[in-house]
Amino acid sequence: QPALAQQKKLIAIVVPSPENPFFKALADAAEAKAKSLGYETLVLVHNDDPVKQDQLFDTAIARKAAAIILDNAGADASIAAVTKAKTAGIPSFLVDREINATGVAMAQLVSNNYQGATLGAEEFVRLMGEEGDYVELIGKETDTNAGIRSKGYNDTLSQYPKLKKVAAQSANWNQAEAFQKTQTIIQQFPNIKGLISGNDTMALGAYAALKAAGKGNVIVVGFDGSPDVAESIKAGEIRATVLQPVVRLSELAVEQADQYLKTGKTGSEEKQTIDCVLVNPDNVKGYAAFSVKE
Amino acid sequence: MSIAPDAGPMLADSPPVILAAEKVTKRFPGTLALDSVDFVVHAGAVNVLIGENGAGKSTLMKILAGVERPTSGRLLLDGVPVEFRSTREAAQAGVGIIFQELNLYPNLNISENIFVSREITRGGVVQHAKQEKVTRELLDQLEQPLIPGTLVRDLRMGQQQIVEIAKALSQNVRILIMDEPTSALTAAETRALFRIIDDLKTRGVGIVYISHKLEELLTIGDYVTVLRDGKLAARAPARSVNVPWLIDKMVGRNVRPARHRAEAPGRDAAAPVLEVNRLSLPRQGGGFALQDVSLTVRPGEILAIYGLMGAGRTELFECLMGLHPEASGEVRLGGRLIQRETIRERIELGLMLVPEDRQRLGLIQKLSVAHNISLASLQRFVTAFWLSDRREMAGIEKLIRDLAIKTRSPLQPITSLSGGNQQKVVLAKGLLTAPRVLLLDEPTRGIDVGAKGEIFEIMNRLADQGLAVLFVSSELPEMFIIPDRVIVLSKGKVAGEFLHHEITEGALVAAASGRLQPKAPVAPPPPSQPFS
Amino acid sequence: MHIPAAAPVSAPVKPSGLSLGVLLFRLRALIALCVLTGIFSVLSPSFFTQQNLIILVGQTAINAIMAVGMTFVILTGGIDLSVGSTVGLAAMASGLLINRGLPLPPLGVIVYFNVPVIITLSLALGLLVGAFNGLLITRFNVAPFIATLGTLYVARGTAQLSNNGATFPNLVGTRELGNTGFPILGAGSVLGIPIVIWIMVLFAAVAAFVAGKTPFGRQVYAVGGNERAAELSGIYVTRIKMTVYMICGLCAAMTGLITASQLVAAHPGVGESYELNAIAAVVLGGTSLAGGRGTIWGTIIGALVIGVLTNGLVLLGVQEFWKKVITGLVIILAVVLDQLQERLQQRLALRRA
Amino acid sequence: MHIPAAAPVSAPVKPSGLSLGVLLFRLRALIALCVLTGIFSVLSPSFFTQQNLIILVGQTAINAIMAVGMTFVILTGGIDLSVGSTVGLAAMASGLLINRGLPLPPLGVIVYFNVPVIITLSLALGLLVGAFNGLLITRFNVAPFIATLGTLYVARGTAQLSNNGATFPNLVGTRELGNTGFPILGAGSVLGIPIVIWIMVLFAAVAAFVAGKTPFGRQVYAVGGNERAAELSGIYVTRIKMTVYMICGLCAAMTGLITASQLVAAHPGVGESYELNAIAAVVLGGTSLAGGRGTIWGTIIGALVIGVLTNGLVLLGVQEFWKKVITGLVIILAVVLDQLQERLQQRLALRRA
Ligand SMILES: Nc1ncnc2c1ncn2[C@@H]1O[C@H](COP(=O)(O)OP(=O)(O)OP(=O)(O)O)[C@@H](O)[C@H]1O
Ligand SMILES: Nc1ncnc2c1ncn2[C@@H]1O[C@H](COP(=O)(O)OP(=O)(O)OP(=O)(O)O)[C@@H](O)[C@H]1O
Ligand SMILES: [Mg+2]
Ligand SMILES: [Mg+2]
Repeated sequence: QPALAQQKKLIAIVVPSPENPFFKALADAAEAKAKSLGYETLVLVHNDDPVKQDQLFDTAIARKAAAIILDNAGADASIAAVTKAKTAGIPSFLVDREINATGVAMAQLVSNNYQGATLGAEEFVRLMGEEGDYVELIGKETDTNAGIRSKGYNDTLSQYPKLKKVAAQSANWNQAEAFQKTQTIIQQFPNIKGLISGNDTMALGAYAALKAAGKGNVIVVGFDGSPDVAESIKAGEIRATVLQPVVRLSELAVEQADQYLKTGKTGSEEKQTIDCVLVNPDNVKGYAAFSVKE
Repeated sequence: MSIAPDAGPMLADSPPVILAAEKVTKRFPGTLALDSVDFVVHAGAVNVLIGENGAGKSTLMKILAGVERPTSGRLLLDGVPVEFRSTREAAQAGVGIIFQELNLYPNLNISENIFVSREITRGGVVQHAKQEKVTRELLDQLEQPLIPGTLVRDLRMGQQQIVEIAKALSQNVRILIMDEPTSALTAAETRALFRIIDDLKTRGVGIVYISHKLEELLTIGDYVTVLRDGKLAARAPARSVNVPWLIDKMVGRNVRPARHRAEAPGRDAAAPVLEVNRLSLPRQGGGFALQDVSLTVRPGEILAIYGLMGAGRTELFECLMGLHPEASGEVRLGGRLIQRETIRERIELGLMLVPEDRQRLGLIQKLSVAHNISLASLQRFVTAFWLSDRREMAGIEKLIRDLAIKTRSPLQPITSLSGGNQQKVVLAKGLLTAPRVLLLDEPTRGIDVGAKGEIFEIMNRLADQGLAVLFVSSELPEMFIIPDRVIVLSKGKVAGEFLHHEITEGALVAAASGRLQPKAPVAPPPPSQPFS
Repeated sequence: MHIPAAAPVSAPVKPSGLSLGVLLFRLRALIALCVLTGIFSVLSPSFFTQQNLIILVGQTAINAIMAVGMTFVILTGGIDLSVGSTVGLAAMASGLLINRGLPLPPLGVIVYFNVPVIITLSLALGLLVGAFNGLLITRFNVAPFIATLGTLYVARGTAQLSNNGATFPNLVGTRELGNTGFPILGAGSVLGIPIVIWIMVLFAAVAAFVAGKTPFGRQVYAVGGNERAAELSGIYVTRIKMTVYMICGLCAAMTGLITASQLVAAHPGVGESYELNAIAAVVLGGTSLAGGRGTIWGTIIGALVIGVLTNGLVLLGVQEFWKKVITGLVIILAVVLDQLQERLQQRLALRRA
Repeated sequence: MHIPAAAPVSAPVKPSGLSLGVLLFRLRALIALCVLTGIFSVLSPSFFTQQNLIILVGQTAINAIMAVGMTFVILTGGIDLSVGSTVGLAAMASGLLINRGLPLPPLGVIVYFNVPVIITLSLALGLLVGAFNGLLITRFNVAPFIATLGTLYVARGTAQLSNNGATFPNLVGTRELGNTGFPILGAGSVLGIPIVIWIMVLFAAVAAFVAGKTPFGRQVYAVGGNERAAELSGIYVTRIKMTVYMICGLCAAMTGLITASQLVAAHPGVGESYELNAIAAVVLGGTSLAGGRGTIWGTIIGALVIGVLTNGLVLLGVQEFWKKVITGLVIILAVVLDQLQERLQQRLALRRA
């Protein structure tokens, strides 16, 4: 077995947490792709702890990985680790989240969170009929994407004077927390018409609370495009979510890694963004694990 | 069963043996606590067990009560071999025990302590009222007017020991082991206990009684067994023996009886080292624990504080150590006014307390013997900024020798020492601080005659070196020998003060019980006054 | 020497012993609770409304139920860090049983249970986890902290493996399988009061009775007060300890079921770091971590303090980071207030002297 | 009745007293450490390589340094849950001082310090947090668990507020401001050994000396063993407690600096839930949470066990969920092994007697 390991090249896949179906899909896709290209894989989890991530990089280096696919633990806090890998001669290919530096990573493939948020917001506006009170659930406030998405939402929604944001709270990407906070907020503002959430897990928690309070008709829009929400959309509960083509992203990353290892260049510039897709009752039938066929 | 050499006479017309230990041996890591000891418990009799500290008494009792298992040897219950794998099994066989080191729950109240694991219940519900009723009855028997609802934490030593006894009485046993039950009791309380013991005897209960108070033993004992260094030294009917015999058997060497030392000339001229003026201490929930207590002590003087339990003796000492900031009045040490000083500062000024409750206030159970002894004097062994093992050990080993503390090595965990030796360790800690005024609260509690003699010798020696020694004791006999002066406290007030030659039992008891009008404090004694 | 100082307040108060007034006064953190309630009522009009109070208590229940179990453990001088993971595990168990049923490979069949059975089985799982802790602590005398820390990881890992990290969604069950109705547990209400609250009341009442009125309860206090003495006076210490950890596991499982039912989904990560809240509630309630001292009602008050705080801060829309700071300060102040009140009492006691 | 049983093993062993061999043998969790190392060396060729061992020890250092401070606290019978947050706070402090300097509004100037001063200031901040804990625990006698739980929230919140949730990036400093060189702390190495490791060794050695050889150390054990008796022996219990919490804060701050330096960035979330690892290391190392018993070297071994485990499982690429399960089991087994070994020793001791 080790003997075999010597011949096969190793690709390390470093992701935040497989507990969130989004990251799981990301990791699985990357792993599958890498295997199909004849690599050995090593999936590592940093749980959004940059220190842990740094240590994982040490290990990846010790394991003489050929390349690292990374969904990082902080735009600034991850630079050192990536640089370390670079100096050790290991190229890093970033997916889903960027870092605030260029020239250290071979590639940074991210779904366009801002564009996605705008997309979601526009759908939200449509569903709301351009008016009414709504609540925003924000992701973990120390998290870059939480900020970008919130900005995307607000830049769009603020253009409609009749849309009134009565409350905005962080639920730290967490389902149970979203449930309790929504529970509290809706009795403070009993007649809200909509709720827009920074990701799908929060959206699910929020909708559970709304439904329990007999407000199942409140318009809820999420972000990520996770299977559970797709189901919910099919059932006519949550109205829409913004799908990040995460599967495509990580496959691309692995392909470029492979190309780089073979040819010495990725064939594309470092920063690459892929637009998000809206998932709603119209196209949800075509949904399959973080991708939709139109 | 095998019979020890001089056990002949006692088997003649003796009541039946309920429980017997045969060739029992107990090894602890590094110690042979019991060496094939034979011991029998006669029904309806008080079977006395004596021996020096560390002789193995408690260990033997723990084996009878199922706490420890013998390394070899066996137990016979009514002649049938038995094995107690736990106190539970022993209890089922009718063996009850009052441990030397109290085993109570400070967080529970008296009646809960007595009935824990044997609660009185109806339909699975604890009948607190009923339990408290029974408790009150038990306490009345013991002549202790305590409220069953009081937390044991708030009781003092003596009262806690009463609770232990009540606990043992509440379970009707065939064999009742009492390991130094009176160590914290006053004469009156002891008498009450003896009445109960007599009653138990008539009901055929076999009682095992351990104590270091030899006179007491002879008054209630029927059979005496003496242990020495874990071996059976002698057995005899109580009536056929006397104190010297006991001492000879348990110690082997002849112990010098405690003596009152010849007074040092000019001591009384010396300026008092400790002056207490109108010290008062309010007690929570009303009344005073101490009221206008005044006294003076001169260097080289031994002053005894006598009184009944609850008289406030412990509080007096606690106040001197600064444990009660709410106390009023003034204290002078060597002429210097003491008020805000911390305990450490008081210790450095030469004041040191050897507390009465060694388990709660005296010892650090998790530390070794050595580290317990040096705890209060660490600064003296510092070179640069670390401890010099060599010097520390030297100091410690000297005291272990001086006080003849029975321990395999100074690094032994303190918990592995016998009760009396633990007491000596606390004393050693006090002495190592080289105090000017030594406060000993019940220093001879649970200490064998030999050791008691040693401790009194030490007190004399220290006094001769110019130390002032104050000691609390509930033991009348001690009052006649050692102290130069006795101050009697009663209900927190000074109820009398006696010079060595004035001390009589009647006077002390009268004063302690508050029946005697306190005469104007006579201290300090006029220089002319000769001691006898 | 604050050890005796603490005694009068947090000693196991026997209701029979004193009037309800005194009892309440003696409960720790009560002042804090009143103060907080006052403040929030002033700051937010929607705080002191019947509707919000019900929601608040409902949210508290989740923590309170865990805390009740935790109280027993802490009373014996132990601690249980694994409750959070047990919550997750029980949630996943219910999810699995509803969505997938119980596959019995040998028989080649899959058994689907109705909701009551599913609840029972999940609770039993909680008992099992507790028994595992108890076994480690009693048989192998592993320190409770370490034993339950280990279980924390094991149970969480198992919860995640149970569906390979994924959530069991949409736990409504299906009529054909006769396992519908699970969401009622979390969403339903009786006499206008959510079932969740009834459950909390039930657990608290039973626990308080057991702790205060039964031999078992007394022995729990005894073990916490002086374990060695307990051994010697014939208490089955091992049995007592086993039992308290099992109770704790049961309560945690109950919480797991409630959260799963409320979210109508079983998320493997649910319950993470709940242990801290549970322990905090217990200690705020005046139970000593050294064991032997404390009351169930105190724990409930402690849980309410935390509940009021979380709910109130959300109502005021306080920013996340400030929330943390405030929460911390309140937790500390709650206890400090307490201490001061205690000292005051003593001062008075002396004054009366 | 394991209380006396444990005594001989983990009582503060005076190295002078016994041979190093015995000392090592007496350290808890050592067996577990050897076993683990053995297993991983077999399973993964890249485990027992010099390079990986250095990495491993380096990673352990972060936890070990915290654990050293924690040991003192636990020896007094206390606990400090706030270390994780202190790590974050210290990291942010260093980040702030390097990137933004210290603005002094009254003077209208911003002061930039050089790296040594920055490090000192950040460490001082750690001391401050410790002092805060100590104050709460001694002056207001708040239970350590609650006091430090409060601080956990307050410190974390402050860390996040310090840059409003954002990270201080790229902590390389600038030549003009003369505050370059911060990254060396985490990345540099002396004689081929990373500075981090040297720091750990330094902290451990000093701590072991203090604990075993100085009056302060002895008094720490005494306070943990029997607070009231210690007080009566003239020990300033309050002072001792203050000091241990300050030491603990200092160590946590050191960890914070190291992480910030390694990441060349200060992340406000860094250090979350580190407290559990630190405490686990201490307890694995054989220190009793009741206080009064334990050794620094034991703690280091404990930290190494955790370090080896984490590193090894990563090398093997064990799936995340299984990782949790295994970690839990190993933690438990480590202690169980220990208990068995202990009993064996006693059996032998009796044999020898
Ligand atoms: N757990 C233990 N471990 C090691 N040695 C022990 C242990 N318990 C007792 N010993 C030793 O056994 C011997 C007998 O102890 P024991 O307590 O029976 O003496 P004792 O006769 O009760 O003395 P005392 O009159 O002071 O109570 C002592 O030397 C003591 O050090
Ligand atoms: N009558 C009483 N009511 C309430 N508490 C009491 C009473 N008597 C004693 N105590 C408490 O018991 C403890 C010790 O009591 P005290 O010091 O008066 O006894 P003592 O005279 O020292 O007798 P001994 O030292 O033999 O126990 C103190 O804390 C005191 O408050
Ligand atoms: Mg004894
Ligand atoms: Mg006294």
